[in-house]
Amino acid sequence: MSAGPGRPFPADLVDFEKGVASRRLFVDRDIYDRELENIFARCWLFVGHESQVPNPGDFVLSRMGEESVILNRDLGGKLHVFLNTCRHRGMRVCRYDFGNTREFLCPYHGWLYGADGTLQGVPQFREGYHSELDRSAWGLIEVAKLETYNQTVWATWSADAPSLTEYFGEARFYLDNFLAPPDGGNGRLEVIGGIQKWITPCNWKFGAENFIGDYYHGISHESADRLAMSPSGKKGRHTHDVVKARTVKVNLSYPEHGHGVRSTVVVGDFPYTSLYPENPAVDAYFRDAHEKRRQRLGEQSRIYGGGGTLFPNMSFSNGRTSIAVWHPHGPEQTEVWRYYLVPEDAPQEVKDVLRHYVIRYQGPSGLTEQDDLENWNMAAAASRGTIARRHPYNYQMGLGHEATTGRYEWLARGALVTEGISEQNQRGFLKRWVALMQD
Amino acid sequence: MSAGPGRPFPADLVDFEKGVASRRLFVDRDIYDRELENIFARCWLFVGHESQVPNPGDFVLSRMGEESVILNRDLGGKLHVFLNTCRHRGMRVCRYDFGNTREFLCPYHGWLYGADGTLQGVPQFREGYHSELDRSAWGLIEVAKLETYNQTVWATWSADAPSLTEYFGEARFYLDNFLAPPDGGNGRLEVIGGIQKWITPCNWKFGAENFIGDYYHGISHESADRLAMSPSGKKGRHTHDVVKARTVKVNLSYPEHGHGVRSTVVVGDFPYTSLYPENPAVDAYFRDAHEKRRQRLGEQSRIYGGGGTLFPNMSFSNGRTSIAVWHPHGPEQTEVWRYYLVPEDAPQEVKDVLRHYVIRYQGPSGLTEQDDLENWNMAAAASRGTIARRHPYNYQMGLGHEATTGRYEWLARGALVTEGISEQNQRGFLKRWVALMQD
Amino acid sequence: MSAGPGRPFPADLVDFEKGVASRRLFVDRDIYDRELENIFARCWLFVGHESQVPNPGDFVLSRMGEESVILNRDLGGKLHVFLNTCRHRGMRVCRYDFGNTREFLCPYHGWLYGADGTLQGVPQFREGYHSELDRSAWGLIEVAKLETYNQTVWATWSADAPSLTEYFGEARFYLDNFLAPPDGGNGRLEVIGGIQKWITPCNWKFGAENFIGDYYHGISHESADRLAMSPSGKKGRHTHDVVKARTVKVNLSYPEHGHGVRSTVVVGDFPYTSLYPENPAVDAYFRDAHEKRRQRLGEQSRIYGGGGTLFPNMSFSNGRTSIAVWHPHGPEQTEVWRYYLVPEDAPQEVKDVLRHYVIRYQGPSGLTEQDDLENWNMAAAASRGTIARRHPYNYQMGLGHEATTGRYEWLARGALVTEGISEQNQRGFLKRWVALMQD
Amino acid sequence: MDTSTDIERLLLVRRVEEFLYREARLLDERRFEEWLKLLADDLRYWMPMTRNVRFDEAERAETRERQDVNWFDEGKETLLLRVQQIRTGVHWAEEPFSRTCHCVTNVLLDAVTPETVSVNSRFLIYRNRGDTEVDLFAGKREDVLLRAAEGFLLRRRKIVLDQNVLLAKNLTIFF
Amino acid sequence: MDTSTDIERLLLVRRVEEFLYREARLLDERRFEEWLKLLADDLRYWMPMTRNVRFDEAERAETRERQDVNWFDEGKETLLLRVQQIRTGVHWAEEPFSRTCHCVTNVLLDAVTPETVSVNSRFLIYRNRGDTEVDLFAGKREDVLLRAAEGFLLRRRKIVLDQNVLLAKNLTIFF
Amino acid sequence: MDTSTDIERLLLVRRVEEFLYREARLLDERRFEEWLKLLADDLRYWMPMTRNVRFDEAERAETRERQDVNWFDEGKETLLLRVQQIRTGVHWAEEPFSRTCHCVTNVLLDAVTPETVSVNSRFLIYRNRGDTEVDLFAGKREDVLLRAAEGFLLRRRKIVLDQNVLLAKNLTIFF
Ligand code: FES
Ligand code: FES
Ligand code: FES
Ligand SMILES: [Fe+3]
Ligand SMILES: [Fe+3]
Ligand SMILES: [Fe+3]
Repeated sequence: MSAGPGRPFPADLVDFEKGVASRRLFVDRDIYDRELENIFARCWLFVGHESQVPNPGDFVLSRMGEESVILNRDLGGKLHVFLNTCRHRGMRVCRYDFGNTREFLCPYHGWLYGADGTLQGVPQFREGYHSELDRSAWGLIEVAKLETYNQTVWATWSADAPSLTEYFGEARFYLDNFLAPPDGGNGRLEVIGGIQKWITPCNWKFGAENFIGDYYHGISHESADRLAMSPSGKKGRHTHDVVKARTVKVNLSYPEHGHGVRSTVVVGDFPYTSLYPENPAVDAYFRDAHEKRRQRLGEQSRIYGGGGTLFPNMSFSNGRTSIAVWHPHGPEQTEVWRYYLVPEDAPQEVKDVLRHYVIRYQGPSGLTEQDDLENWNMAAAASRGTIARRHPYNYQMGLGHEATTGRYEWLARGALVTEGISEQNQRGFLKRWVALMQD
Repeated sequence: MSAGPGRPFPADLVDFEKGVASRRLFVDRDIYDRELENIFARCWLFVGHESQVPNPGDFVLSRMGEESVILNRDLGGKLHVFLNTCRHRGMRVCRYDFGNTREFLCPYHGWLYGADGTLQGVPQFREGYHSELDRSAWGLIEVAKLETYNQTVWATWSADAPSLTEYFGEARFYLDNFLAPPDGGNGRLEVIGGIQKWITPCNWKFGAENFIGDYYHGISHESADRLAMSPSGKKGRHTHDVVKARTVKVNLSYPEHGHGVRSTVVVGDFPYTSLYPENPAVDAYFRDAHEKRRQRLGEQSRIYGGGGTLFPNMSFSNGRTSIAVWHPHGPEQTEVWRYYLVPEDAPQEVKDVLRHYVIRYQGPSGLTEQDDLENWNMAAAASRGTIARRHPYNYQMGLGHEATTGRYEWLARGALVTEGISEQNQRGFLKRWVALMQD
Repeated sequence: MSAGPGRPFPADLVDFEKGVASRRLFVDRDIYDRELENIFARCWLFVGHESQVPNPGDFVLSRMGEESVILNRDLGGKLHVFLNTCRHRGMRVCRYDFGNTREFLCPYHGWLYGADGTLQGVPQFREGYHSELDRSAWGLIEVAKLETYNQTVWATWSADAPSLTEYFGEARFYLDNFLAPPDGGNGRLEVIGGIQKWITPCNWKFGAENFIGDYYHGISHESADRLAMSPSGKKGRHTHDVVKARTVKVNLSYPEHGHGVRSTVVVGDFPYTSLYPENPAVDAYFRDAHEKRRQRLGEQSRIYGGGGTLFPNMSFSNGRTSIAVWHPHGPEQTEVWRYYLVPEDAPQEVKDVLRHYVIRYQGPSGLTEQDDLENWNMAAAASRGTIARRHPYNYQMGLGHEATTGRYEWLARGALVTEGISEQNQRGFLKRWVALMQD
Repeated sequence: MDTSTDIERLLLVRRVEEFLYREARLLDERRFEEWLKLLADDLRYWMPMTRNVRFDEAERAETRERQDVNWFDEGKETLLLRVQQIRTGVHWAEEPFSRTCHCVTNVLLDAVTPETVSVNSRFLIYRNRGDTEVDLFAGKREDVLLRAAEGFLLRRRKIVLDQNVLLAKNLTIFF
Repeated sequence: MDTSTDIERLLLVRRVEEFLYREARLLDERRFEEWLKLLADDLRYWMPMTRNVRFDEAERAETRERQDVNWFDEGKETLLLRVQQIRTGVHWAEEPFSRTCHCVTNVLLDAVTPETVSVNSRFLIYRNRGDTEVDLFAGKREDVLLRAAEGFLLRRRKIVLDQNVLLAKNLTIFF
Repeated sequence: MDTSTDIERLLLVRRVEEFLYREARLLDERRFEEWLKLLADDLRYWMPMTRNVRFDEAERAETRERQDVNWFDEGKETLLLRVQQIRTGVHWAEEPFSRTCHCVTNVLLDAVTPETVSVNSRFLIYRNRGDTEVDLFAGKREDVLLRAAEGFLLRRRKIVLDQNVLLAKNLTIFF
């Protein structure tokens, strides 16, 4: 029963009433091919951060779906995202990971594109083309829409896509939270040099679902939890360091959009907890930020840590400020790109501390993500088989227990909300996934 | 013309009248996918030997079709075969090749299964699942049926499968013969530690067909035959050492079941032939066994050596007591698992001699199987092409010369039988194969 | 929308009016599979050169489509091309790259084929086959037709194929030119020992199209052009060394056949240009050849250099006398075989000079082809994606400016012709490609 | 002839080789605690990421130590954590554990001072895990060895892994 | 300084290296009969299989010599058979023959006695065959060399191949 | 003991190793102009192709120097062109440039004369390029080093690459 592009979509892949989903979602080539068309060629996708291309002519490679794209700033300073391919015979026009350039020269036959994507020169234009080639129609393939949001850059191949803020919906509140510096002010984040890129053998949705709200995979990180690796140097991960106040975990799902967020909310009093007692400068920075944030955000400053996935494949972790993009790379392979961010105007010492912690925490060399990657890989592999595919995955945790109002009015606006532990967000993700795939 | 699962099966792939079969059987992805469903998800498959898991809690990994399964003994001593995948999100629950365990803990989210496959613990059962998860419905996926036969363990995913002895049919006589110790008594065989596992680039049916009765591929082993490698140290392989009496080769096919057996039968007098003159203890063991066997089995002790394939993919070689399982691993790849067995109560010297000979004889380091593997590989590769696929394989040897009664009544019960050299057994194998594939 | 064998062929893949062609032609598995059937199993294919198998019993491996074939001379001296597979169970019967043999013994079961392909011996013919096997029907699979043309050897799987000269059509004029020695006489070329074989990650049509008339990819070789690598040791490639006379580039397309040729024609006076001033013996050879050629060919000696592609996958470069065969190896992979030829009766010094130049010029170690290979690879890879596939390649150069008569009557007989730079030949190639694929 | 300094040098080279080979062996034999003892307390262990840049911008290819994101950029304390993690038995990425084969080649001495020896070498590390997982890591190491009473101690290691997109799912082994 | 024992050691290390490198070269150049001459008559040649086990059960990973099934577990007489088989010209798995490249690295001496030298090393063996067949074998060797009149003889070789499921169709080459 | 010739030999071996390792390093660090200085003016640089032949026809496997088509069959002047080409910045096959790791192992001396030293070795070269391109080249080298005033110079290099069909799209690197 094929589910490839252009064929009717099997109705029984996900059963929201029973809370189960077919393993085929994670291993099937036809479904994957359909995702490339119905999801990655339509949705808004995260492509980068303005701090990567501060100056006119700056460019950096990124990806959309399986394809290489160029994120750059033209000579007038305008941002663009182009498919990295020549219109003539398809050659990859940009082969460097980053740099600054006024133009993209195709090395195959020499078509020359400006930084704004226009086709500026074609060898033999007069002699060979008799000046008949319509150069205006053969510029670089540009995304249908590009928008930035607080320095993050997003693009879509769909001219019918809603505006980016519409696309975010109310989940935007949590993106704002993520993109704000520790003091809750208007400062910016910046990407630290170097994007971690690696290939991991599992379907892209493992990462997307995991970050959307898998608060219940503690056993995955049992080994990290036994170490003294947290910023404070105490037992376990940073999650062990957090506020002594009573907190509650909150899951927020936006099934219309597919986004999902997990967050920790402080219930009672909310004093600063020193994570860096041995490093006074850093400690002072965070203490100060903590105070300012409380003052600025008031009750809303109760949100603490967390993260989520913006549909389909951009996951963010706050606290440890990083973004993971789960680029599809075949039904059983993902190319992960992980960006690390720090507050632009924090002192160098603070940046160092953040950088050092997060790179030993996440990524393929990180003490926690290593075990996630292993679990996703082996789960994917063990789901491929003839018999395995007959048995769906179980998404029943908290099924039917979703609420529509949270502890605070501002907390769960527009969302389904479950306090504590639930698979609500994964179900919400799949809701949107099915809606798009059925199209 | 696709032949994948769920589509009508091409009628012309095998022509039993002409004795030809399409090369597509050995290279085509669609046919292969259909085999996984119609054959490997339905037939009884060999999964191991009780001597591998003697004690409660013992487990060993095995395979069924392309999938990893766990063969284990629960705490009450009962044997089980489980698909090696968690019911929650599919994680491989057992990642060690063998061992002893009371339980299988899934490292992704911590679902805990007992050695009997029951789901015993689920983190967040109360908080997350509101105690609503029906744990009794989400245990490990167990085979539909499991049976043992003289210590060998078999399983099937089909609840409609006949009993194992029905499945064997009259071929059982030869399995009995294989599983009996040299003295023909009730002693057991045991698997020597370590299963040879290797990946070889050819369709799984090459091995299955070869062992079912390819008595005519002597040229494959021409190089081994020129060596002095037999147990007696004389020229050639063990096949050169055997009884001086007049013998006749017999091929037995059970097309209803797909099994096939090849055997050597002694026609005249049948004295003991000393293979180990330089090793008195070993020699004495076999001399004694020889006598006991004659007394016990009488006329039926005339069967000597041989082997066969029990449909679909378990091949056994007696004399050199080993079992090969041809696990499908893609249309052009097989993962071979080879088990070596010795009589449980033989003296250590005898076990040593048997072990030493068989591992230099079979397997990827064995002096004979190396050349088989090469031939299968290159035959498969040269059958893949556009033109090659238009020309069927030839299975005509002895076509129309099958008899239904053998030299002795007990020898060919329920079988087609051909003395000497024939492709009868391969045709019988394909008969069953077509019947299952047409379903 | 599948385009595999046996399905209707999508009408919109190539639009000759607009001069565009879908990227799917270069990345799509279904289209590729159809090519194997509709093109490689039907067209005349280049398989080698008589100088590779001068004596009875000589053989050399070659390829047709994805398959290994044997080009050999039987004991009577007759040329044959056989599929390299045994009729019994498909084993590759010839596993050496070249040699001399009276027979091909299959190492699996010992079927023995003569050098003329007849099945001469079958083990167990009497005992196993009861002498019933029709050996005359089970010889090696031979091509439907084999023809030689001035020492080059061609074969086809199609019994309906026209004669080879019909197949060449008027493009034969340029093949004659290519196969003639420098003096334009009747001397022969010979293949220098060793065929370069390598695997490169792009569709086979990249090479075929490039050599058919890509006169406009100078930027690809910008780096070579900056070196002093030409035979004369002056700046650039040999193309910089050529005659000082006024020349004009000519493109010739034979859309009925798919062939295409590019050539340089001298317009005015045509004196010898010394390329080897420092090597008097070589210089003398070429000076002499130049004069003889002028005398022999008269006006037609104006053709100078060039090359082309004979549909589908044989490309020749004259001047630097080599043949490339673009063997398909999957939709995104090609196995290139490159033959280097020299005039058989040239002095050794001349052969050395030619050999030395051409192997540092072409092939994977050659200073120019390295950059071609890179461009084809990256162009292919950047054409695979979901969005990329929506944007066709541009073939508009010179569209509508093809003439049917050339500067000289003999030059463009039966051809479309464009002087200077054009993509006419690539369009002609695709014309034939579409015609065959639609069948 | 006066070869005594040459011989001194030879002996030093061999001592360095033995240090590196023994270290590799400890890693391959999973004797991680003994390996930790070969590390100086102030060790810097750094593996930059490498990016694709123009022929004349090679110096921009590598991410910078202590400034950019790197694959590794740490000290002994973090390596200790990594060892401890493996020893928990619940570090799933290493359960079952990787089979590693550290091949060290092309050992060259750079600066030799009374306190330290700088060493340049190449490595090929083959990793095999589970049924059929294979990774091949190749690259260069630039080490600084401290001459301590108990023998050499590793004070600094820069590892240049010759990959752009990392072709392994994780980096749970030591380099 | 008193470096004479150090120098003795150096010379011994190099003699061992030369033995191993020459041996590798004989194998790569298919001079198998000369290779056999480097083997002591009582040679044990053993390659266990390796299994996936828990972090703390590494000693159970390998199959046991002379007890379990192993990839190789034999003496010189069987190696002689293997060589003879290759020389028949009808050993199809080696027709056409494999191109091998035996890289031996990390040579370390273990026990040195008046009669024997124990050696630990790493190997990477690249095999290429036919058109495009490639295998990469990586692992460790533990050798015991016998000091004989004619030079070293190989008395014992344990080969640990770092694979669980063997990723090659056969093992027709020597390690 | 009389080890002085042995020591001479040891020193020579190390000098040869250092030459080869330094050469490899220059290549890996893309210091091609310095590398060219290590080449004698009359250098022969030859990489034959290898064909599949019968067990007893090994000598026909390789294409012949200066007669047949080879992968490389050239002198210093062509290597100079190759370096110049890379330095143009428009040699697309090397834009972005390859990351190479030249591992040289099994260094053995053959003929040693007052003028030259003949050396046999093995190599494994890992190449990584672009995002995910990987090639592994393995084989043997037979070098002749010229003893010049400034140290060794490479006078002759035969490279046997253990591949039949070349498994790389190009050979833009040095061996
Ligand atoms: S592919 Fe870019 S100019 Fe031709
Ligand atoms: S996958 Fe096993 S508990 Fe979640
Ligand atoms: S495959 Fe050739 S004889 Fe059987
Ligand atoms: Fe996690
Ligand atoms: Fe056999
Ligand atoms: Fe070109």
